[in-house]
Amino acid sequence: MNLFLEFWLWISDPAQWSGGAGIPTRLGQHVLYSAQALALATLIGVPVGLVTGHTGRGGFLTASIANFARALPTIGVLMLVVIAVGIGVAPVMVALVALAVPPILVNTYEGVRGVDPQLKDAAQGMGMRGHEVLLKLELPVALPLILLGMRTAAIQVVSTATIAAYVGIGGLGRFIVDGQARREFDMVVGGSLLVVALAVLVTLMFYLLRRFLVAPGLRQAAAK
Amino acid sequence: GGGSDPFEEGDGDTPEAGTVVVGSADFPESTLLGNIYAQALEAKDIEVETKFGIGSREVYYDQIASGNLSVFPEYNGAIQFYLDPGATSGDTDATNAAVTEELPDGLEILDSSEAENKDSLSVSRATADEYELTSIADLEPVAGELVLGGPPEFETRTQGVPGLQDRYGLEFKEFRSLDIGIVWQALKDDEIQVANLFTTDPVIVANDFVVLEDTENLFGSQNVTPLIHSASVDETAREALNAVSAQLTTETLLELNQRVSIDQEDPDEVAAEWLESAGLL
Amino acid sequence: MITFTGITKRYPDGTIAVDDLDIEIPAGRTTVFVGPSGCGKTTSLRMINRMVEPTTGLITVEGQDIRDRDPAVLRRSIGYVIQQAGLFPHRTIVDNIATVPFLLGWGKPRARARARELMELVGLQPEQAKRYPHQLSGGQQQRVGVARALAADPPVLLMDEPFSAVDPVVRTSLQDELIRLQAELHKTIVFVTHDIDEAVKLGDSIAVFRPGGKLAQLDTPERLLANPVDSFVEGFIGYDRGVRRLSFFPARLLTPRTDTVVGDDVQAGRARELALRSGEPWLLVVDGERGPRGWVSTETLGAADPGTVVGSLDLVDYGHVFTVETDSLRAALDAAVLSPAGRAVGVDADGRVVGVVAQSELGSAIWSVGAEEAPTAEPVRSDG
Amino acid sequence: MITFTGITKRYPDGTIAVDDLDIEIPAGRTTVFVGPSGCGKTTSLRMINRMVEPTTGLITVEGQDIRDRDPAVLRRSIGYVIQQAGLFPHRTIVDNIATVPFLLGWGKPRARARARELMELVGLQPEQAKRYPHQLSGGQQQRVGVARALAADPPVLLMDEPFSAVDPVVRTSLQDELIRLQAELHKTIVFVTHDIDEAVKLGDSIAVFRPGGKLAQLDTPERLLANPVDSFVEGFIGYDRGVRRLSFFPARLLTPRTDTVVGDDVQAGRARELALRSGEPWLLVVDGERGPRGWVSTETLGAADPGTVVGSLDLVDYGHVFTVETDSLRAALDAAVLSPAGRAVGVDADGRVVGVVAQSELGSAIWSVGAEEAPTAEPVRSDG
Amino acid sequence: MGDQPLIRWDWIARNWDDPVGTRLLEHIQLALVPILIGLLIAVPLGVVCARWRWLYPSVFTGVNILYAVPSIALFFLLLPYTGFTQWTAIIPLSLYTLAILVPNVVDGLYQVPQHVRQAAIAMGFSPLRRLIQVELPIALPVAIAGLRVAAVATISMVSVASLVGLGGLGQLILTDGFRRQFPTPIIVGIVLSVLLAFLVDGLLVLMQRLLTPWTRGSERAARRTSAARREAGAGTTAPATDTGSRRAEAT
Ligand SMILES: Nc1ncnc2c1ncn2[C@@H]1O[C@H](COP(=O)(O)OP(=O)(O)OP(=O)(O)O)[C@@H](O)[C@H]1O
Ligand SMILES: Nc1ncnc2c1ncn2[C@@H]1O[C@H](COP(=O)(O)OP(=O)(O)OP(=O)(O)O)[C@@H](O)[C@H]1O
Ligand SMILES: [Mg+2]
Ligand SMILES: [Mg+2]
Repeated sequence: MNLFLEFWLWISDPAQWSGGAGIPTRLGQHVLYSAQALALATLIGVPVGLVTGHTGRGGFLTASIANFARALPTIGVLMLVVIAVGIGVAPVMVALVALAVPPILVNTYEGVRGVDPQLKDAAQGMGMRGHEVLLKLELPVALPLILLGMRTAAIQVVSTATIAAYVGIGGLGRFIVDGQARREFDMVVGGSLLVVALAVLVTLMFYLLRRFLVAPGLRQAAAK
Repeated sequence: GGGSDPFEEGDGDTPEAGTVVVGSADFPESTLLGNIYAQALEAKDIEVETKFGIGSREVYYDQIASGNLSVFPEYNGAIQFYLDPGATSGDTDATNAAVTEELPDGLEILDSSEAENKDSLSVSRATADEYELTSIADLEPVAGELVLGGPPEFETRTQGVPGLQDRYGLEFKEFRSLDIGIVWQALKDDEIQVANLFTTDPVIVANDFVVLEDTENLFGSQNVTPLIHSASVDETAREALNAVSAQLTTETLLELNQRVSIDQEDPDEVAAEWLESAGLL
Repeated sequence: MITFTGITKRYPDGTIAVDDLDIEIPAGRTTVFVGPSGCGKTTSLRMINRMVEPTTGLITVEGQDIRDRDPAVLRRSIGYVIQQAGLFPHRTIVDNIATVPFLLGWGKPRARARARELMELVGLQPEQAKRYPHQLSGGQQQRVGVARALAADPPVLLMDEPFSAVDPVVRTSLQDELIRLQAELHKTIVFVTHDIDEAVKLGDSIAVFRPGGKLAQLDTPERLLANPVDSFVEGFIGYDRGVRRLSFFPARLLTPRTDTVVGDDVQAGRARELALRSGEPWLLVVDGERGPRGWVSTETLGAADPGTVVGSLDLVDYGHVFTVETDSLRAALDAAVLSPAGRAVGVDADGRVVGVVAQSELGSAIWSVGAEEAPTAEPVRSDG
Repeated sequence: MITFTGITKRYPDGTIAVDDLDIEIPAGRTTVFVGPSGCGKTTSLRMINRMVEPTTGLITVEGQDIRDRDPAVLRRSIGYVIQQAGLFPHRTIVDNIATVPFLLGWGKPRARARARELMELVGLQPEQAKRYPHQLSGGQQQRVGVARALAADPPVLLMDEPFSAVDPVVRTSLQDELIRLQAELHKTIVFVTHDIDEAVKLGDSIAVFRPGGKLAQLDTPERLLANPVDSFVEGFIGYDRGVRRLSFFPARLLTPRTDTVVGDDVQAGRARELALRSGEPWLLVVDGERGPRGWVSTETLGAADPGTVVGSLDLVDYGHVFTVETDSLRAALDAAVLSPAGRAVGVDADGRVVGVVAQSELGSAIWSVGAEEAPTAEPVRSDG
Repeated sequence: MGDQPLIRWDWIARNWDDPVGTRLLEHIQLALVPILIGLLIAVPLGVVCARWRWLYPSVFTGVNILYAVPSIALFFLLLPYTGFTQWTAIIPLSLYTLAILVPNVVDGLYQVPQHVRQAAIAMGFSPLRRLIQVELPIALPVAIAGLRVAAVATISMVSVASLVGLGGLGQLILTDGFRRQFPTPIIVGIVLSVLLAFLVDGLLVLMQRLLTPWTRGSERAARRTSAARREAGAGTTAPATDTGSRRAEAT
């Protein structure tokens, strides 16, 4: 396919590398929206998942909320919020956070729930209090799964943030939407491949996060 | 609806004989016109199928050319520039002649209506007052401070940003691509100061926007005109469509748009009522 | 000392796990809870560190009602070891062991130094300190579990089937290690198992539970084997309890005969004389270092040329021996049963023959303990 | 009969799991492979049904080289039972058991009828037929595993530590069940375990493997206990082998004395006379049905009024008894060790006293077997 | 626009058949066909990956990169080739389901206990028979769990297809609602899409009940198994799926 040739011609055009419509600006916007959405979703999903997983209560509710959020059509949410509050970053955030919360929430919940009861027993038996069990045992042991959920969310967000272009926001989606409207397919291809590249980068970043945050004992045990 | 069989082949394959497929683009006026055409044809006992809401001209033009769509509400100037981006705009007849010239075999346009829905540059009342704007040319000294907004294609097509530069010497501070559904809102929120809006868009009246006069006739004629796949549309159908064009005026279009977009009446009912009142049912 | 007074535990689903239990668990000794599955051993154990709260009744540790103590603080003063060790997979061995010191706010260097000390105590290599639990074998993991429980030097240790997941060989070595540790540390240990052999081996006293969470018998292992209170306990202990009980009696009780032991340089004629005088049909032939060489029967001696030395005669293999000073009557009996001559050879720590235990002597020693109390509560270790 | 000739297995990573093995496994009998972990037991077993292919050497089943047979077909004629039972979680119990019949194309009704038959044979309830594996206990799952292996009535049964995952009580009952089944079915069973007790209990012959995949000894259990070929085997068998070996000798070998048994209505004076005549210090007092009541010593008799009946004297508890016809010498020894009088009470199947085995008599019987071959290869079952 | 009510019931009443009903039918078609196609590709692909494990990392990376391509872009890029047909939506959506389905099929197969596999071999199952009669049935709960996530995700993603004008409830949201600043059709679109997702999810749960009777009544036991954990949408041990449902690479 000449997809890559088109992409190469497009991306190597110096005009793409400057100005408000250039790649750096839009990439920056894309990363910014995605990071904000992921941070928000993490702030919602991780604490709720930790608490429900730790207490074992609210599991059904958690699953239902996650299921509901997952079933929401993203463009519907986006457009509804645009009508409600006007164009801007807010509708994009609402839509992306709704998209990102389910994997983070469910993985955190399941990660904490999945901690071997024997371990919790041992921790309590040694005199750890509830919050100590949560922070010193359950969180570190659940961390690989939490990171996995965050990575999933991040990739979905990066790929879906393109629809922000539909409501007049920047980001890499502009290349796709504008390119389509103007029949400039190199632009569509370019934008898409930049998104894919960003997703690969996100994967790498989470691989590194895993290396630095997850205790070696857990990583090696998992590799076995 | 557009519920075609998912296993149906797309290209070169015309729908079953006798059925006229009416399409429309994905903005309300187009859907309204699509409804009007469809109902007018149905009134003549013609088998009609509808495929409304198709995203862009690029998509539907190919579909008409291949015969998957038979009738489409179009604007003569728009077709002209689509077919020949470098064309110079003229009056209705000149435009239609040029279009007929350029259209490939198998495609033709029928009679144009008087109703026109042109591109425009519009500004808010406040901006107009602030810079004392009445025509596009007035923008020249201040364009560098203003953000222009419109659908993505406006940035690159002749009747868009390049044309504004050539004919009026306008250099805006920035162009913002916006979905056509929210250009007006961006203008209202002052996200942009100059907007590419359609002249029949009811939001102009509703928000007291000021349409700047196109003194250089950049946007040309934009008469509502049915674009058809010749082989799929027989004489009866052509007559029915021409009858619609004969009665359709800009005022009618404005009023009907108002009902659909502002009062949120259903396009098919609005279409039916108008056809009835025009004696076309 | 830990006391249970009228302790009953009824779980929310109505199960009565423990039923009106009264027990005194002496300080500094090992008390083992045994019983069939589901009889409430774990429940009883976990009530001591308030992992389970009793429905009714009073538990005291060192005279203090445990309900008056903050559970978390109480637990930090009680070591707890469970079956799969329950090691934290995300912490190194040394940090696993230092868990409670960390909780107590000891400061890292001191807590880790203590942890390394304990690694040595339980027989782990210092280079394993930085490993993670999954890098150790099951047996090593259990050692870490024990070390972790001991880290803050708690006076009380609760152990819930700690060795039941490892294979028999490793299990034996862990048991031996625990016996060694306890001889040094004198903790108040409560140990749960459903293996009566383990209970007998480790316990200073054994509490046998019956299904329904009632105490059937609480006694020293020796008395439990000698006098099970009823057929449930007897059945639970299993057959063989007679012979097993012999483990509690040292072979020292025996007086090995020396008059039936001859050097291998003695002449057959002379040996025959000795045999006749002793009235025994077999003589044990030993070498110059008094190491056993084999049995010679009076018949062989009779048939041989009186002038040959016994060492050159056809000797019957002496089977295996018992060490008089350290073995139990059980080992002596075993040695005798295996000996073709029907006599057991007793040796000293260096393998030199101390003497031979004749049939009648072994017999009376065994029968006499039938009625007796065991002189020691701990089984005599047998290396036979 | 299954034969291994010069069998060696080297895994791709270079591990030599089995090293030049020659074994003959007799048809219709149970052969047990024992040995420490990793010594190649499983590998050897799995070569029989071609789950592992030997690197060199020849294996025949019923005289036929197994390489000449289609593996899938061969396997359908060899039952296979493993530790986790390997039941199909998605099939009901009856369909699990009918697996091989289904594969053989028996048709559902016939295969299921056979499966139900087998459920009964291995002691499962008919109403469990429609259950799924997870609804059964571990022990029941093992029974299903055995039934499944037997379904197509294969002449050969391979069992790889089938009972090692269940608790000791269930395990005993599964072993007993297997002994019962084998007495009925006479399969060629190859059984892997690392528990020497299990091997002794189940095996007609035992193959002891040493690390490195070599055969150390192949013998009957009795001979293995009596004559381990070297210190490795001796160490593996463990201590106590002398006493354990007594399991192979029936208590019938003993001649219980009857002259020291008195009815409880006999007067003390008369009893004292009897005791003196027998030369024994203890008499056993029995009731009208010849049920044992307790021991009375010559001292007690001497101190008592000669006119009182012995039944009213202070009797010493008789401890536990052994059944002369069915128990082993081991049980008799155990009974004697536990008896305060140092004498064992022998009873018949109905619990009536047959006689008393005195010290000297028990002693000589035990010592005499030390040299002897066991009369039976199967241990005498003990219910003591 | 302005101060109209959020939901105009009269609009719903009048438009129930068309466009609402029509769009819903299109939506169902646009969602179900890709799910079915995805399943038809994922099962054999998963079986192959489970059998030749060295293939899996590259297949896994491949399906995940596809998943990262923005859906609108893929729709646009396909237009020149597939034209204005439902294939334009079906092909990308089918590809997306692979990212969820393949890992679940592979995990399900990985999860077949080694001893069960060994037992099957020992009883004389041929490889194909073992796959069909033993391994696939045991993998079913995990595979269905993946199918549930894939179905819900696909149903919600179909709406994007309307941005290209391919129909479905998204068209209701975009053309009837958004372009006219009219919330009612948007809300109707969202609600119907969510309801459809729940309905399909419910049907799949029901299907699992019927197809895997052995998992019934073992709720507690099943909780331990990753199958059930995944059913809740999350991963388990090392290479775990997650809601979305990507997994940790083996790397
Ligand atoms: N949390 C609980 N809720 C209800 N019943 C329980 C609970 N924990 C234990 N039980 C029941 O209480 C009884 C005693 O349980 P416990 O765990 O103390 O037995 P155990 O003697 O330790 O058995 P095992 O040898 O199998 O470990 C059992 O019948 C058990 O099923
Ligand atoms: N597939 C394999 N590849 C490489 N080495 C193997 C393989 N299977 C077994 N081994 C090695 O071969 C040796 C014998 O293994 P085997 O499983 O036969 O031992 P075993 O006697 O059954 O041990 P256990 O009692 O632990 O079951 C071991 O060292 C083992 O690690
Ligand atoms: Mg317990
Ligand atoms: Mg093995």
